[in-house]
Amino acid sequence: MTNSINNLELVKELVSKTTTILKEENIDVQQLAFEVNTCDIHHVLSVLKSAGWKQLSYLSAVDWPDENKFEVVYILFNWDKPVYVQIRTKIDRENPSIDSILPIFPGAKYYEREAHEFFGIAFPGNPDYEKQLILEGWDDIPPLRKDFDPSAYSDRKFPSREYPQDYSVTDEKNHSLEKRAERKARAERLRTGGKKQ
Amino acid sequence: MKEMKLFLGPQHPGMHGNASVHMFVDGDIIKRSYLLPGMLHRGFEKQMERKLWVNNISLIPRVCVPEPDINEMSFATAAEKILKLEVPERAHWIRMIILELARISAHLMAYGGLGGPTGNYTLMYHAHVDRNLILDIFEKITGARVYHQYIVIGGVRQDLPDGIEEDINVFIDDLERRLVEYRDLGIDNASIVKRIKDTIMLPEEVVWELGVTGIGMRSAVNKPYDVRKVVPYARYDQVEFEVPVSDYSDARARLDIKIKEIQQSIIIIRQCLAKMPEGPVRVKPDRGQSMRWTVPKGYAYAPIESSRGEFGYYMVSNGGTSPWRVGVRGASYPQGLLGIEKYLPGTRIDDAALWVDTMGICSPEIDR
Amino acid sequence: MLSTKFTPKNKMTKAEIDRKWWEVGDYFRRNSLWLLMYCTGCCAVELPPSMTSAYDMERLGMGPMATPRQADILLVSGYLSLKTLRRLIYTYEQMSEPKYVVALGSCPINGGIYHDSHAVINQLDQYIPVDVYVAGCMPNPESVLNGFVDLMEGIKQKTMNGWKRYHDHFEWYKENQKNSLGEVIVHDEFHQ
Amino acid sequence: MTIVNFLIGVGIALFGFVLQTSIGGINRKIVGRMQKRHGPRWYQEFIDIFKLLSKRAVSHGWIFDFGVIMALGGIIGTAMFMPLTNQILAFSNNGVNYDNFFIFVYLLAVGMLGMAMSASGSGNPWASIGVMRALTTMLAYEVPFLIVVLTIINLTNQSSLTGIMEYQQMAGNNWFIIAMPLGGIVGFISLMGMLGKKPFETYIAPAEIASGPMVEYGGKQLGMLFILHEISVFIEVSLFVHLFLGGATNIFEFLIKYFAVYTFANLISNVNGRFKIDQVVTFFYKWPLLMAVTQAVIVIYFGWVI
Amino acid sequence: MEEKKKYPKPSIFKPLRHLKYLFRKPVSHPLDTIFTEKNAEYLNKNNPFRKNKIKNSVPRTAPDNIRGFHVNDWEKCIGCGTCGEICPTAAIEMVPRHDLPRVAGELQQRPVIDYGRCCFCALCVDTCTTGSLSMTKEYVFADSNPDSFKLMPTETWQDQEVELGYQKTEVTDLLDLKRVEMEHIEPEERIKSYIEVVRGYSKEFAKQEAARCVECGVCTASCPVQMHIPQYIKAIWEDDIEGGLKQIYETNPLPGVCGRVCTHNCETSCAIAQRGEAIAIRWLKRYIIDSAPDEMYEKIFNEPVSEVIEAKVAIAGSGPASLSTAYYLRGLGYHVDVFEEKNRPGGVMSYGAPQYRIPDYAVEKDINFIKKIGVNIHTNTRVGTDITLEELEKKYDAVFLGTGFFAARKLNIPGSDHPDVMGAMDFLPITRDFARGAIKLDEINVKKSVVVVGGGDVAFDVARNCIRIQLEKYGKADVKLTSLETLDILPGSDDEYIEGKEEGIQFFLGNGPQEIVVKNGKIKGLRVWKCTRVFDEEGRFNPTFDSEQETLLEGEQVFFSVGQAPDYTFIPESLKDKVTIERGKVKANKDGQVEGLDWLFVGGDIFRGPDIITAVSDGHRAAVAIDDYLYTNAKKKEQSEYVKEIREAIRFNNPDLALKPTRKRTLN
Repeated sequence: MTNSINNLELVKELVSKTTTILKEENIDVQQLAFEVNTCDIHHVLSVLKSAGWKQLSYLSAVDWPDENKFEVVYILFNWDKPVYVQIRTKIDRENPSIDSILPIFPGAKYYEREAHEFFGIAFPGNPDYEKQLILEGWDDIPPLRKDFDPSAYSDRKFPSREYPQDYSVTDEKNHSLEKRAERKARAERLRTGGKKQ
Repeated sequence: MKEMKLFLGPQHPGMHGNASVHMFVDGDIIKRSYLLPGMLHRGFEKQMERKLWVNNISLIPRVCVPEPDINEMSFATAAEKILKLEVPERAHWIRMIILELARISAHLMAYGGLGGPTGNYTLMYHAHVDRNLILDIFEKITGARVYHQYIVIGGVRQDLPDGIEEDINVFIDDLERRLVEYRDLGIDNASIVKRIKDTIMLPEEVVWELGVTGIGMRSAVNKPYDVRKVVPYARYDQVEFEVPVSDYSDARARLDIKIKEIQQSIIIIRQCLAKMPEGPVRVKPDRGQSMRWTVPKGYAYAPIESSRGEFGYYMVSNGGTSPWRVGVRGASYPQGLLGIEKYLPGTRIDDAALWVDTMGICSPEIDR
Repeated sequence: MLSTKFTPKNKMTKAEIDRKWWEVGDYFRRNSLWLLMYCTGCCAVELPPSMTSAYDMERLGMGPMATPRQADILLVSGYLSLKTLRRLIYTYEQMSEPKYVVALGSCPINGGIYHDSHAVINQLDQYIPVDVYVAGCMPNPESVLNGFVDLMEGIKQKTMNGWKRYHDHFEWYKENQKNSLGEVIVHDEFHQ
Repeated sequence: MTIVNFLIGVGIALFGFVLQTSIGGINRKIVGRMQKRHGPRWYQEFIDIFKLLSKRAVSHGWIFDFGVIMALGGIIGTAMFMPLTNQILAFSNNGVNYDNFFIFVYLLAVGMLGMAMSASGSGNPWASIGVMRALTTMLAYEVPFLIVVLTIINLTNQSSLTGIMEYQQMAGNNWFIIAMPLGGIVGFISLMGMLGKKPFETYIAPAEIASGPMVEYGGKQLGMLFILHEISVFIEVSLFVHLFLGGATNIFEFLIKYFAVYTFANLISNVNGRFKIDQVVTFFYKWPLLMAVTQAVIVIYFGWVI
Repeated sequence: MEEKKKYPKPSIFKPLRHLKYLFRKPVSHPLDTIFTEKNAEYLNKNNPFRKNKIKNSVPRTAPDNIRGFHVNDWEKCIGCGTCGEICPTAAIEMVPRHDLPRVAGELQQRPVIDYGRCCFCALCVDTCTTGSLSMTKEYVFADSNPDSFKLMPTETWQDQEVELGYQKTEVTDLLDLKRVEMEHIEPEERIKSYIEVVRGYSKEFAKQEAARCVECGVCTASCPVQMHIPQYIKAIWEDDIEGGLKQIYETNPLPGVCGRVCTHNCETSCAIAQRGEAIAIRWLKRYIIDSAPDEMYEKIFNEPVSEVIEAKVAIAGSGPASLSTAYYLRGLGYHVDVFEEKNRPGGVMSYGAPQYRIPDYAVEKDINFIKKIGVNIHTNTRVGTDITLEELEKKYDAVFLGTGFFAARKLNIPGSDHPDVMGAMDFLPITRDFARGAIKLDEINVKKSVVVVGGGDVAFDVARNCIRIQLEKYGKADVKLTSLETLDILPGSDDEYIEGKEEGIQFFLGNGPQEIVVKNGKIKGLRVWKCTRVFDEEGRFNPTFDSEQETLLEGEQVFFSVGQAPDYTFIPESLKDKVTIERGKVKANKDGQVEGLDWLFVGGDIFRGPDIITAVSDGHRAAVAIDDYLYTNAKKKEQSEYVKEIREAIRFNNPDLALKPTRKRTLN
């Protein structure tokens, strides 16, 4: 569609005029992604909103523990010039905080509450962001952070069933499976922990 | 007068799904209300990060129970966008058939759900009979009635079984013939029109304020704002269909659009069955066995038109065997949370259940 | 059917005549099981087909009921998040006796696909007694109906004693509930 | 008034209960048929009631328990006065039949009040809303209904049901539903309201207010409520049969008419949705009231009876 | 106003149209298609009026690909555990079943499924390596005991034969059954020189091939040295060459060689090979060695290995068994001297296998590392002549013999004493030296047309060498290969057959040589009879021939490649009667310790045979056995933690005897 390409150009021009773009990605013919500075977020969003991108499709965060950053993502959409625009920005992982976009998009209220609940990001400007929304009586670090291990939490709190049935037939003298397991464990210890996939 | 506290759900016949609407009422008028979500919270987004790309297909349909296929489709297209993977032609058409059948099933369920709040159980029974037939068709195609796990990254899991085209044709012909009966029992029924006319309004500015999409939006803004038209996925740009719209969004308009959309879905399915080419249905995203499939680094958002509106997965991959982050944009998120908080007050208690029903609120996709 | 260790005690009925009455009552109870559908999870979506025309549960005398007080069966349809479990325990304790619990799907048995989730419990019978489990994810309506007939048969054979077990081991159940939930009481804006 | 009369009265109440419960069960099958299914066994309603009685009760204080018993007593008392045909009647003395219409109106109110008291005693907000709605609905349908009945009483110059029955039977089976079609329609609509059938089911409304007044009942109390409900349906339907359908000369005629009325009401109920409470009130105060008044004017001032 | 146009007029009569359904048949499923027999019986008994209402009740027959409960065909299942690995709910647990026979390519375990977890996604079915696991049409199961939901799938469901539902198809298969193409040098090109036939994987292809592995580990049991195969394949996939190298060197000191010429029993028993092409384990190993730079080798032993035990071991021969023993003994902390008669160490690796399979640089890379850790290799020193065994016994605390089978065997048929009749083991070292340039072309006796007798890998080596030499010498090649075995039981590997065919070998399989026809002092050809059977009913080698079907394979020269023989001339008289030799092999205990001569150890061809990797395993076992023998009495220096660790590792990895896989031939 030629039309959508024009729209892409339009968005690019609009965003590049407004702010410095740290990174730009063409995801497909109707989707664009920009990484911008945190301080510019409000400006970019309001410019886009006034240009017709008035639907906030999604707001959330991504945890990058290696960089010690949270990435906050805003996805905007314009139904008349159909281009999805991802606006991303990285904020510090320690005491994360980013100003609420409620004045621009009132619909962001619950998205922000959820992001606070699951990542611990503060949204000053959103009156209710600290209230619990989905979790109840949560007593651990925000669960969507990468350093939270739900499996350990589950093991700690919810016992798993121990079935009485034993289908195994074992032979005292036969240790082949144990030996295998030991060897496997040993081999895995040898790994230098090279580049993880 | 003193405010009375009432709660609709979680265990309440008027509440679809496990969520609770807390209401503070004065007489019959709701003064303050909010949705208490989280009863269906399973930590989906966390779970997805912990599962392999291939394993995720068993998890994702569970995000939205009444219409599981949109999850599969959205997940698959998001991954395909990052992979830049070209799906076989036939798979696109099969996907469309599945998605449209799922849309019909979800619409029937929602329309039959009208029987709950208004008490017209016959409508509900009839709708569920037809929905059950769709589930039977799904079972034949995919091997399961509800959680199909059929649309996978790179196509569909297996080809359509022999003779299923005929089953689908028989069903949609029958359904089309009987859509008028659904109108008779529901939106053309005088006693029900009394309940749904000029009530539960959704003005255009509210749509933009909340970010409501789907039928809610189209019934208010009178424009065909349908993801299938605007950002076509699969082969929706190659089929002809109309997007029913309205400029006055009361409960009746939205239900009317639901029935019209069932009609359009039937038309789409017919075209799909006619245009579907032969050929392979699946490509593997990567060499190697499934547990070692990887998706390159990238970000993608894949919007899908669900029965309730724009549904999308925001996917981030860091090149590993599992997604790095999957965010789910539930279609009912705006109206379900902020909508109930801001616009349910002012209506009557009687309307609360109907409000939840006709706005298309699906609690599992809010909670995840 | 595997027997449970709590067989009905003669002490409770005191005399033969009471037991006879109880058996008569059992006939009525098992032929008129009213469900409390608590849509705790996904399996709830297969209940409309089983209750409506396609499978027509009413043929067995079963039907949905609106409130816990009126219902005989607490139908736990699928996984239970912590938030739900709190309310489920409330609901269960509100039901009038004799009451039965039927759990659908894998999740109440051993956590199902959510076994490692931070929000979903693994075993339902740690918190409330369960009478019949139906396997499947999700169970087809046929499975659900067969599960109910199993329950009826169990009532006839007096093996469905979950509610008595809850009395007898109340402390144990409460302790488990506290361990997993922190506290059973619901705290939110509404309940304050 | 002898013990025999009393026993006959109890017998009639019992008969009414059995009759309505069976017909209720059969109707569930019929409605099931309309919903493309088989429906429950015809005796399912009996099983339900006995099961409820066999369950353990949860009490919410003495008002709660007493209210139910009072309601049940009131309703049984009402049923005892109900004539089945123009011969079968519990309390009659030398041609004086104690089946005045107003007895039913007032005794029914006792039942309603008992239930309202008890439901409010449960402390559940849904119950209070339900009771409020029930009373509102009652106010709504009583007005047009009373106007029509008063018209009939005016026309027949008596308020005894047997008398009204005989009046219709005498004039060549000129039933009031035919004689006064508007009044008949109003009567039927009001009957739907009384029975709590859709579209006037607003005070039960499971999906809105979780069964309304019944929300806190379970076990024995609910069983009693069910009996109460069956008997009150019997009373209401019988009233309609006697007032508008010319009553019955023998028991079979009564059964047929009873069955027809109840089934018809039930079928209509099952293809319709329910109104909101304000719509119920405005509805009853609009068309039925207008029709009732018109009918009264026609009958009383013009004397036009077909 | 507008609204009236938009919607049909609501009506109170329209809904009444629905009353027509009163006269239609209900659509509900009849009860006898819902309930199981048992439950239907209960319902019949429970009904006070109609006692036999529900007859012959069976739940609705499900469609063909419904995902019901699992069944597992134990005949097919190999216990690989892939189902458990992929299971998104961790529902599948592998339980040990030691009642099953222990055979190669199979593990003694079977899956048990927890239906309190299972989500019926059928990924286990899709990924099952053998296709043994499938789902049934059974979907009804309820119980009041929560503990009864853990079931072991067998061929039946609840002891009933049931119809199968969802089964895997080619489309749903989640395994990658096709091997990543290894780049070959085209036959036309490669026969012109001794350039290595197989190019080796590039990083990208190696990763793709490694990604096919399901990490089940059925291969390890059939590997004589029990290498950490799944783990180093995973290391390749994760791009961790260093880790992979470490894992490989734990169990195999000759990976570069094994990565090229191993008999790869692992691939034969590979779980993927059940239905597809096995993982190219051998080439992946080679990839690690090829892509590991020399400095990475230093990381295998973080500290220089030092002699911590004051005991000396002599090793006769420098073939795989000897080098393996030397490596491990060195690792254990001994002083090791290796004596080799030829001027290059490596034995069969340097003088047996052809250059185009295993080039010198690869052998050298492996041997250099062994030298580097401190093994002394004395070349051109033949035990028995340059230094006697008695001397060794005196000078050293223990002696290991790994002298191998280096003498050629010939068939005793008429004409086999002709000078143009050669044994493979006489010929191959010459070709090897020729390839190195040590011998001139003219010095090699290869005629214009040759017949090679034998069907093993060595026969192919001879034939393919001949082709190369003929081409260089005469410009065209004419090589016939004949063997007793037909293609389906041909002992040579598939690769050899394919490549040989590509290079132009003419095959005359299934023939037994009867006579070498000699006319005028020149060989005219080989007369063969059709072989009717090779093995008798008891599986012993006992060929019979059909003399009716006779052929003459024309050729000027005949090569016999019918096995090799040992050379025990180095054993002095004093020991001759103490060493028992059975069928050409030295009798010793499991670890290679000769009975009666505690200081003497054997390994390799002269002990167990028949291939390089078994020799390596012999070496490892012998090293550990030597350690056992010497350690307690030897004087020890102080050992660092690290040395202790290495000693522990070597002793821990002491391989068990491998299970012999039965070969499934895919060629026809």
